[in-house]
Amino acid sequence: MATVAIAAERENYLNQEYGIRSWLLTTDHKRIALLYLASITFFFFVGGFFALLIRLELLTPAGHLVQADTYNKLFSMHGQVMIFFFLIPSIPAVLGNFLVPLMIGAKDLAFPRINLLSWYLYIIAGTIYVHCIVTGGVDTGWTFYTPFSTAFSNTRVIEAGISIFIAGFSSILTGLNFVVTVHRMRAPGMTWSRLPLFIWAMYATSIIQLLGTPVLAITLLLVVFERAFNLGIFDPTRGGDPLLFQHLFWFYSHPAVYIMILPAMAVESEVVACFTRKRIFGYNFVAMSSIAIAVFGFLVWAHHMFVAGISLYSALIFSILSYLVAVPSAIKVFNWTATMYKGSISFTTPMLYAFGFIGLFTMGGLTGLFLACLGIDVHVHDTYFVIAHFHYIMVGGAVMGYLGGLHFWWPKISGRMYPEGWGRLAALLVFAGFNLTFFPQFILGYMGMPRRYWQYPPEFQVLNVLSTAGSTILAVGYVLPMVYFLWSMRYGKIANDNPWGAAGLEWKTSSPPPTFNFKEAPEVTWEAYNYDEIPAPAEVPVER
Amino acid sequence: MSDSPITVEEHGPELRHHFVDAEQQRDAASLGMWLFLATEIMFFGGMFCAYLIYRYWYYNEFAAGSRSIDIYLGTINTAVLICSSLTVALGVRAAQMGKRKLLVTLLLITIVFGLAFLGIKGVEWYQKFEEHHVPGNSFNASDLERPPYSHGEIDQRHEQIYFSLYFAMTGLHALHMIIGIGIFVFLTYYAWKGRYSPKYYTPVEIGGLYWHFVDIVWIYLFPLLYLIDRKPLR
Amino acid sequence: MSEHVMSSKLYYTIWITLMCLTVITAAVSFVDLGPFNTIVALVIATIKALLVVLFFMHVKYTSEKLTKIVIVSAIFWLFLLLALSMADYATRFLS
Amino acid sequence: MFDNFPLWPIRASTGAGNVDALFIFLLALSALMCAAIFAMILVFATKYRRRAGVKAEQIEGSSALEITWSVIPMAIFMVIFAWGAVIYFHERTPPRDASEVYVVAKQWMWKLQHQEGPREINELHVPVGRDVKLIMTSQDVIHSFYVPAFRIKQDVLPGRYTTAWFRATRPGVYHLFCSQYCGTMHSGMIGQVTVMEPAQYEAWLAGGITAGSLAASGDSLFQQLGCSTCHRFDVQGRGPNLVGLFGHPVHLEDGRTVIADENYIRQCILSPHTNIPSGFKPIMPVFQGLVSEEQLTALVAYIKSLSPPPAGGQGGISLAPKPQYPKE
Repeated sequence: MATVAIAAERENYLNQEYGIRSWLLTTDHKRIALLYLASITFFFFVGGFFALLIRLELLTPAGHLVQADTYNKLFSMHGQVMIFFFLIPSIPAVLGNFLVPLMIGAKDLAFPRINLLSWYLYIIAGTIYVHCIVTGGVDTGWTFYTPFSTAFSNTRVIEAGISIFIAGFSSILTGLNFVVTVHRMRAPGMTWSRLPLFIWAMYATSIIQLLGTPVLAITLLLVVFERAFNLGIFDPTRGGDPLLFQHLFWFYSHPAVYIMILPAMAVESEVVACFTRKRIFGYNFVAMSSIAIAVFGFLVWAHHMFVAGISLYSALIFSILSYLVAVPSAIKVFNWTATMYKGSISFTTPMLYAFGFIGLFTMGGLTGLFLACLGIDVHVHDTYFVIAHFHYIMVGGAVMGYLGGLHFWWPKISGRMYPEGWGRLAALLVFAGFNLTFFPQFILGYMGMPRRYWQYPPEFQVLNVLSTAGSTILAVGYVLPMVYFLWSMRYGKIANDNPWGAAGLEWKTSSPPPTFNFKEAPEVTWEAYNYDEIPAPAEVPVER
Repeated sequence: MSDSPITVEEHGPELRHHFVDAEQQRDAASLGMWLFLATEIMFFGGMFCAYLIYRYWYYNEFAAGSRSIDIYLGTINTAVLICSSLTVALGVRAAQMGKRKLLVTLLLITIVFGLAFLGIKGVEWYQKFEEHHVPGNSFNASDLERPPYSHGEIDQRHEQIYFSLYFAMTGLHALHMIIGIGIFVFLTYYAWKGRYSPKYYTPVEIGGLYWHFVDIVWIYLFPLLYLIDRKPLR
Repeated sequence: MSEHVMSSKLYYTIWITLMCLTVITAAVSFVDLGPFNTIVALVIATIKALLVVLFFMHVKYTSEKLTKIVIVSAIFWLFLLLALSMADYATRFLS
Repeated sequence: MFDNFPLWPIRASTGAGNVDALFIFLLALSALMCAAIFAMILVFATKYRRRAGVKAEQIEGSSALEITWSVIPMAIFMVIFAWGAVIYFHERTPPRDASEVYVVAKQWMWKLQHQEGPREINELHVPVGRDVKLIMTSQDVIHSFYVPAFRIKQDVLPGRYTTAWFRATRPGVYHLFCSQYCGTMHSGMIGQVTVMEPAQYEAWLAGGITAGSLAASGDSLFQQLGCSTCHRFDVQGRGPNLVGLFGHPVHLEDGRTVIADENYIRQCILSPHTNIPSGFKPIMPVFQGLVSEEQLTALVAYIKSLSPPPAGGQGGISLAPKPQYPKE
């Protein structure tokens, strides 16, 4: 990416310096965002490749394509790569890194060198993980449940654990940087009530990263200690409790879901506002619901453990608390829908992704109610119902949000427009492929097909074949943007500073922005989403 | 790095380009450090959670394990860390007042205290190693005293959980000490070179915050690991 | 922020208090107070931690509310972790 | 409809109907929500699509609306929670007189033993209309006992017992899955539950090789291991008399009182010094590592058999929660 020349005449962050050193030693948040973009794209395709192999294996009831051990490694590494090396850094580290200083009118994040350090930590973690993959992989499931991970697995658990431990610190430092930046670096006039909702959601995400990730770090470290030094903290043969691992693991890993989905919500708020040309309905409620999700998200973790052997009473407590977190999520969906009312809606690619996001997130969220419900969860826990549910949230929600955001801010990032027609086609393919892949899995789950099955009873085959068919469409939908984004960097139409006619400080600087973001320090005198004052430009299509 | 030519001449070399003024920079650094300490609380929190649950389950073994650790070494180590915290606090004060030599001296004393702590910790661990109290195949805790009111033998399996937590908690605390000493070596070097002044001493201050935090963790580890049950045997 | 330069006398006072508390907590542990041994040990530890935070870490003299919010939230989150985990362990024998 | 392509799992237990009813309720509710939101989006997207000369109308928001669409969902959620909780409570409280099956899971098989004696591997035979309680433990990693047709699932943990129960209603052969990932052949750790008419079941019981009931083999083990030298039933021995122990509170030396359930008995055998009953000396040898999980289940079953069954068996299944143990 470093060698692609950008033909824009103006001096900007891309053409100010050239050469590999200018990228690897940069402290510019925008360049670091692009470093992240390249690295997480790599891991996205690694994880996607595993996913395709999984789906191909499941075409037939008996295991034909790969061995059972290989299959177990595939789904474990698919989960770990996608969660820790793609989804968690996706929107925060790419779009967040790029946009947070721009949106609040700062020259950079508060700690540019720590920002670069967190990318290097990510790369070190990623390198260790890739080494783990090529030297044998890991087969614990992404969840590392003890005592399987500590005493029974013969795979490279220590390496995977250390790698994710390091990736966790990368995530913590990113979150720390964002919180400090939002508190300390806002431009004059950029009050809290004028912040874009993107910033509010990113701030909420950072809180989770700061307070949740260390618990995962210590938990994985204890697993590593248990394997490496024969300590016995979770070891049932020494009286340890394997459920303690699950408590500590989910204390992070449930809120981690919100690390993935909150940033996608952040993107949606910007995109919906822009393409309905309206201020988001109920700004305060949407902003506060982000914070509420971050806080309530920490109170619900044991709903992953309803059948694990926790006490009846704590199951009741965690079930009722789980419904608490559903309310702010519902508020967001209602508010985005209400924003469309009396809007002036145009169907650009980012907006198509936003429509898709709202639809799929709604379905994912509603099926979450099933899983929080004790009586239903006993039956569907650890089945394909759960798989379908969290893919609706994480792929239907988070990845759609990520792709939508990437299209929306691509003109700002690259200074070029992506091809709109191809963009819309890809969005439709992703939506259709996604539903075909994952909707049948809801039925499979209620039918009782357990997750992580290498072979399965033949009556589940038809639905599995449908799912595999969908995944191939989904794959095409994901490869397309990758291709045309690369194409557009050289051949795309030159973007002007504000091609969408969007509100927000990031659109008030040039595309791509100069190294220190603004020619002169901005001073904010207007409220967020002042769309009544901005004319919609010609790039945004008028419908007949 | 890519310092901007537009703004660079307006401020001293210690102010990074993207901050408006020194105050903003210092506030940012201080908030950043406090947030980092919050993550550290949660990091140790995971172990405290495990500790709480197993102590609730296996109190007798925890008490017996606690008795077997050398309380004198533990108390001395607590004192050593408190002294080091004092020297750090005085060091920050010296930096605030621009007393370079005093600052360097105090930082060096702090490092010495830190090393002393690690040394004593090493002695303690060596004792445990000699006594076969390190969890694993050669673990043998049959020599442990029973707490006064409990009956029966110590369950060796449960005793291993206590010592697993003991080594994990003190080990990670020691790791934090080592990192702290590393930071202080840097601080000493730059203090000696005269980089810090009453106008700019943020690194000393946030390094100090980190050191105090590590001290606080120990202030809790000491009663939790050493003082569970020292009552005289009946 | 700590523009405020504190007198070294205060630091020494805090230091002496901390040292005394250390000796006291170690000594008290040899006295049989029943369940109060643990409580006394933890109360003393908390007093010591508070002294360090307030004086050595200058929180008492900082005008910055945010620092206090950060500390309180971190402790609250730790409490959430401990309390909600214990909600399981403390009620397991009931079912 | 489709033999090869079923879309709804078979209902074969008394609990399955309850779960399905709630599931259908939730399904209808979700469909309604989705329909409402999608319809609104579609209508807005067509009606308010961008047109030349038409500007969007700026609307600030409405607190009344926000509160409405927070409070109403919350109320509905509470209904779902309560309904689900009742079902869960029912699932987790086995009737006292249920016949018991001991399950030992290991990588990658299910070993089951009936109270009456027969052992099975990866197969479970049960009669229609009888409450069956599963007392489960694992020899190695965490497994999970899952019978979709009964809508029951419970993780099986190493180091302790977990329980589940069901009452089959429909003869047939149903899947038994391990649903907690447990290693290489996780997907091969499957079996079947055969539900039979009571008469057939009796015939099956009679036809099997009867090694004596589980409690009987526990009895001989009890003698063999020398337990009976201290735990005597005639006079007070050095250990507590175990008759009538199960299901009753035990006062411990350290002041606690616990109910003697399966996990308590298990712990007392494996690690006797953790829970010394009041008035006894800690002299019992530790059996951790000396008895296998199967032997342990036999001992537990035997000690349970020393307690008289509760007066009056439980009749029909109601959704009303029943306390597992009588309050003393």
